[in-house]
Amino acid sequence: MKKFSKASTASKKAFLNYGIVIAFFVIFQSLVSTGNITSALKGQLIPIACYMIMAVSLNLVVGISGELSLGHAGFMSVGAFTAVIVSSAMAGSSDKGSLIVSIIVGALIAAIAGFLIGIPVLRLNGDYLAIVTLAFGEIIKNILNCLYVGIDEKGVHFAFNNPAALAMSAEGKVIINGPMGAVGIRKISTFAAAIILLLIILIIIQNLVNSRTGRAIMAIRDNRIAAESMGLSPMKYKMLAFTVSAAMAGAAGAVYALNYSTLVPKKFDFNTSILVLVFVVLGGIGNMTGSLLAAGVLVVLPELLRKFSDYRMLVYAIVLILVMLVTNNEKLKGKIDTFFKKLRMKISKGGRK
Amino acid sequence: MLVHLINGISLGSIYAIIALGYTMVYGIAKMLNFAHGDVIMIGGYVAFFAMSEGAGLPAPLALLLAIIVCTILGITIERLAYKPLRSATSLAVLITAIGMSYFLQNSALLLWGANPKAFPDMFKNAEAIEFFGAKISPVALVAIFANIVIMVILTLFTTRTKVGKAMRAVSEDKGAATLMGINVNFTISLTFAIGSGLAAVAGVLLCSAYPTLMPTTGSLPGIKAFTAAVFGGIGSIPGAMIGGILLGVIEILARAYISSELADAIVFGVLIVVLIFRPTGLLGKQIHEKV
Amino acid sequence: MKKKLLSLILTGAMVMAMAGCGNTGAETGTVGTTENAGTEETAAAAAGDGALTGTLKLGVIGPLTGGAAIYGNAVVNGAQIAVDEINALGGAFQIELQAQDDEHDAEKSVNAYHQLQDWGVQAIAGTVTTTPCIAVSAEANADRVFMLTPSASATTVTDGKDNVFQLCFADPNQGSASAQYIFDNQLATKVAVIYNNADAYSTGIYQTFKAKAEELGLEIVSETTFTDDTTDFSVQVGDAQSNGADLVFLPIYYTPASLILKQADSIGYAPKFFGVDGMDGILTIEGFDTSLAEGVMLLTPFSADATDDLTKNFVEKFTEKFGEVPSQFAADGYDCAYAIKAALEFYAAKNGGLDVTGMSAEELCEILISVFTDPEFSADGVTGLGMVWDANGQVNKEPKAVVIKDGVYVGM
Amino acid sequence: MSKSPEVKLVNVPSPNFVPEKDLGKPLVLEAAHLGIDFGGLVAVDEFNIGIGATEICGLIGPNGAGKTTIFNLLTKVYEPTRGTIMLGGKDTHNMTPSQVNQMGIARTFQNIRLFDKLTVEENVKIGLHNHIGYHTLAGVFRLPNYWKEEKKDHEKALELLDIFGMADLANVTADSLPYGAQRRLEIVRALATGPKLLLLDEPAAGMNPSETEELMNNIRKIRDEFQIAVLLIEHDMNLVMGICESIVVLNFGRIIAKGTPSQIQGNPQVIEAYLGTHRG
Repeated sequence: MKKFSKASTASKKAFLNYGIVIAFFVIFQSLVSTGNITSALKGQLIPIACYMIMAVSLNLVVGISGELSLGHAGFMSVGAFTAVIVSSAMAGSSDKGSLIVSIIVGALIAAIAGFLIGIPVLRLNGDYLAIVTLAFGEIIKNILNCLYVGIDEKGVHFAFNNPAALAMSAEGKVIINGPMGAVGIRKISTFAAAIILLLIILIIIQNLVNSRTGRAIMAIRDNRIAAESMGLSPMKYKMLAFTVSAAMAGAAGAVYALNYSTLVPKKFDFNTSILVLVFVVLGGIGNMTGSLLAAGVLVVLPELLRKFSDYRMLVYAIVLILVMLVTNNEKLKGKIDTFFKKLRMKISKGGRK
Repeated sequence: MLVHLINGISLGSIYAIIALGYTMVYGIAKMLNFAHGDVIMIGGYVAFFAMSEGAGLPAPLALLLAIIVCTILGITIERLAYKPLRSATSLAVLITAIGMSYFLQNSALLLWGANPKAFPDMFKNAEAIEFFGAKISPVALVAIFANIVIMVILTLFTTRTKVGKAMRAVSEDKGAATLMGINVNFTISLTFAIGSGLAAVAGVLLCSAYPTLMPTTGSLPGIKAFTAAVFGGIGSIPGAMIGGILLGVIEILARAYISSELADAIVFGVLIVVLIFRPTGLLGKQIHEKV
Repeated sequence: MKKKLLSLILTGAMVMAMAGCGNTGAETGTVGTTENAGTEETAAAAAGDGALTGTLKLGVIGPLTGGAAIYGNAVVNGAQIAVDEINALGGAFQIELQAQDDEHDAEKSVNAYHQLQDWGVQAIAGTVTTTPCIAVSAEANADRVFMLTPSASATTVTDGKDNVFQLCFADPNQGSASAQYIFDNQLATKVAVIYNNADAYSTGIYQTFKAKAEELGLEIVSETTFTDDTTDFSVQVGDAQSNGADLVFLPIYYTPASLILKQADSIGYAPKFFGVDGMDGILTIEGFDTSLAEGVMLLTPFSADATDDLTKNFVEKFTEKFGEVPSQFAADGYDCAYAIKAALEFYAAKNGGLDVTGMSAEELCEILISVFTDPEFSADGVTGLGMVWDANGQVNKEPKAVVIKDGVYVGM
Repeated sequence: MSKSPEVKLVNVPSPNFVPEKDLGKPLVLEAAHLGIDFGGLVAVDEFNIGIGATEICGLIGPNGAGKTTIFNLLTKVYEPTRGTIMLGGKDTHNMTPSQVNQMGIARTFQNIRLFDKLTVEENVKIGLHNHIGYHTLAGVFRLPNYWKEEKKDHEKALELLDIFGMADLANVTADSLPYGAQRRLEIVRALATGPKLLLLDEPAAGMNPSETEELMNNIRKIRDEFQIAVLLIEHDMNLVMGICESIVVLNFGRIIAKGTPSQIQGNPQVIEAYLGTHRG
């Protein structure tokens, strides 16, 4: 019996996460259909699901593979802008079909970007790797700022840094207009589609982690030199994690993009990468449940804090610092633990009276 | 060409002074202090209000005041937010630093509003200087000069004084330094103090060269300077200087001759190429993992 | 001479309405007299039985924090002044104003819009910036919520959305009007343009300016760009200087413009500078050395130094309440509130009264669309008198040409 | 066209010897003229060794003699500055540690390098990694092959752990094991990669005499059961003299003596190296 206990805790954790996602969907979908939800929350359901995907996919790199990436939003933007182009090119097709194809192509292109970027990035270590991912995130943003895409009856036209080079016919329509981004995006994302994608991605990540490949990735994280001398190629497995994570971010970007009618490259800058990293760190490195919950709470939190108006970002900053101090400082942690213990004692004593 | 080169060196000098703050703190506390850029912004505001009509301090006094305020701020941030995390993972410290950055920016927003302030011209009466036919603004020359002075002082400080040597010792090996009777906490606080003081100088120079002051003024130069520090080899003082100046020159030249949209991409691209060939930056120490 | 020039701009402005041209009186730059100032009151009074009553829930969306916060705050403050004025009249019609922050981000803006919906918003004066406005207007179009944007000037904001109207100029008008003005006055032989290509507003004006300049044979010797984060303009200004431009056209907001003026001054380059409405506000930057802006020309629908009663009243109240001179954005926000009120009054007068309390946003949306597209409807404000809207949602009003002399605007 | 190369062949004395029982079987490892410099400093020079198929060989020498550096050279953590390393008759020039591991060389580390956050069983499974026969996609989609192979894998891991009596610790995370158990786990993990040559870097460090005794038995047992060669670095002379069939002594990066335990024990150069240089 004992020999399966490890496997079953892993799958228990995995099923807990599927349960959370499904419960999230069922609860909010029923609230939506019965009209018992504020428009504010309703409007955030799709972005929340997207940020959850971003968080778990970044956790694959940061938590499982152990590399600090500060440019995750870059891959999201690659997927997002790819999806914009694909969905525009498929203007005649059904919403569902367009959405699915857009997500797949978005993920693929993001995966290619991830692979290409991974080649130089994964040779580096620690803080140097972090700064290079940051650099690539900014480079992707800059390149998208120079990208002009138009569509006319002859097909899709691309131009770089020169909108005039699109050379479109009179009926042509510009889809992506450099730094001004994309407008007139088809709004075809649905909450259900976002949830299904999130579930698929969770299944992929969790099955990957609990397999031969996932063990290899974690072994390289824990001790690269030992893993290498056990016959594992660090580059191969780091690359695998990095590319898969990029693809997932791309898929999230696709769903995100097709939920708004406009999109600018600047949306996916360093700050968005950091935002997602904060989800991962606060949720617990390597802890997928934590990532899901942190993403959900922290996306909604600033909206809930709107009544503090000007103070809300200040409150957010203070909360962030305090949480980091409390969870990472041994003394404070101990104090809080004893506080809760005392509290529990008091409560139980009170109960006995 | 010449004028772009000098403008690049001037911008690079400002980056270099900011990068020094990053690099010293990294060298000693092994942490990326993302709030450093925002200390620059605070320095800018302090100098701005000191020189504004209400207070009317002369420029050197305003600078001094900015240095004092930023130094105290730096030490306070270190004591409150970073010191409790000395033994935590570097990622936890990084996120705390980012939280601190948000905190400073939003405090500035609440205190001083979102409207940009135009930084007063400290060199109002100085004419543009002719240099082989290229016109150079006086601020550019002051920035370059300030950078050289700071470099010389810092190099002398870390090699000649007892405290400076202690600083290097702590960055080499914290444990051994403690055993040698060096007060590690004091040394780290001192590093933050110096880094933040330099941030004030950089803030005043930055705002003099590009005179708009907003709560977000420090963030982009902060990231660029951080890049410069990595470029030169994070932890290395001459590395910060070389990295900063190279970055400034590349940025200005790329903007002038290639594309202003792609200038940042080119800067980051060069960083990546450098790191591929020299994984710890231009002057960074090559680390051999002991097996 | 000046009068002639101004009329030339006006003819040059492509979609400019004829309405209001009669106001081009003796004192240009202070267009508008008191004759129309009391329109709302007279309309309300004349309505009698057709009175406007109830409380309107008006929402404003704009960046109140972050890098673009200045624009959002200005609009909100301007609208607040208008709402305070309206409510202070003590009439049966009151406005409840709620402003939501969007940090100049499409996602946050849609969130803000939904927050307003939860509050029960009936009409929106927003959003302030273009990109968020496109995202929100798509939502509002589907939900049938009326939007009058104070300052999102790109044509894509209104394209294909019958419920979205602009209070500011659409971009194309300003560019061609500026080129025409420069050409007619022979202000320059060689022109340089520095524009923000990350900004729909700036790029839009640049494109029409360029087209018009080519048509007129105005030589553009230097075209350089920058983006939102740019602070170093040495390359752009240097390029203009080395190409011998004697006029630099700046279709940009005043913050980067102040940096360009400073940079030019520091290298001893002194061409003429010509701006558009985004340049308004340059004199109000705290600590800015206004001598740098000496001689800068700009076309703007609003000038805080205008001497008409409407503007004087607004500037006085705004300065008193917020301690600063209102910018064009503040004026736009102010006018937005009044334009919506005027439209509701117009409808009330025609249809024997209107009680807006508890009216659904959808219902109000159709009413406001019908009024704004009614050729008889016009609104007056501090950014223009006799503003009328076309079916595309674009406004027709006239720009004023001013030059900065001794730190104040002087009409040209 | 092609002309056969006319070269002169010469006799070279082989510097190596192997136990008699391994005569006639190919050498598992043959290193010749091996050397490495670190920034101009010669760390290892002229290192020659040949290891027989089932030989247990000891590598000893004072601290800083370059023993671990030799392990790092043999496992390609460092690329040698000069010389050749032949594994099973193949040159390992420009190969990576993971490639040479797959050619049959596995090692443990002086400063323990376990996968701390993984369980004991998972650590062993990493060793088995290249012997597990399912594709990444089979893992992701939980194809039948995944279940079959994982089961096989699990059984194999327990079997290996059983050699050191650690099967009951399978689900404990590696970093919570006591020191001695961590050392033993490293050996099991290395063994799981299916090596022909096992390198042990101070396997008895930190162990008490009875534990060391047990370790010696286990090393012999492994050699006999798996028919592999063992090269070990050790300071505990009881262990070295007790199980090694041949010994190589290193000082200042060079071999100073080679031979059987009894030959080494009586070698004056070795004694000098350990006790210090006589002066005068």
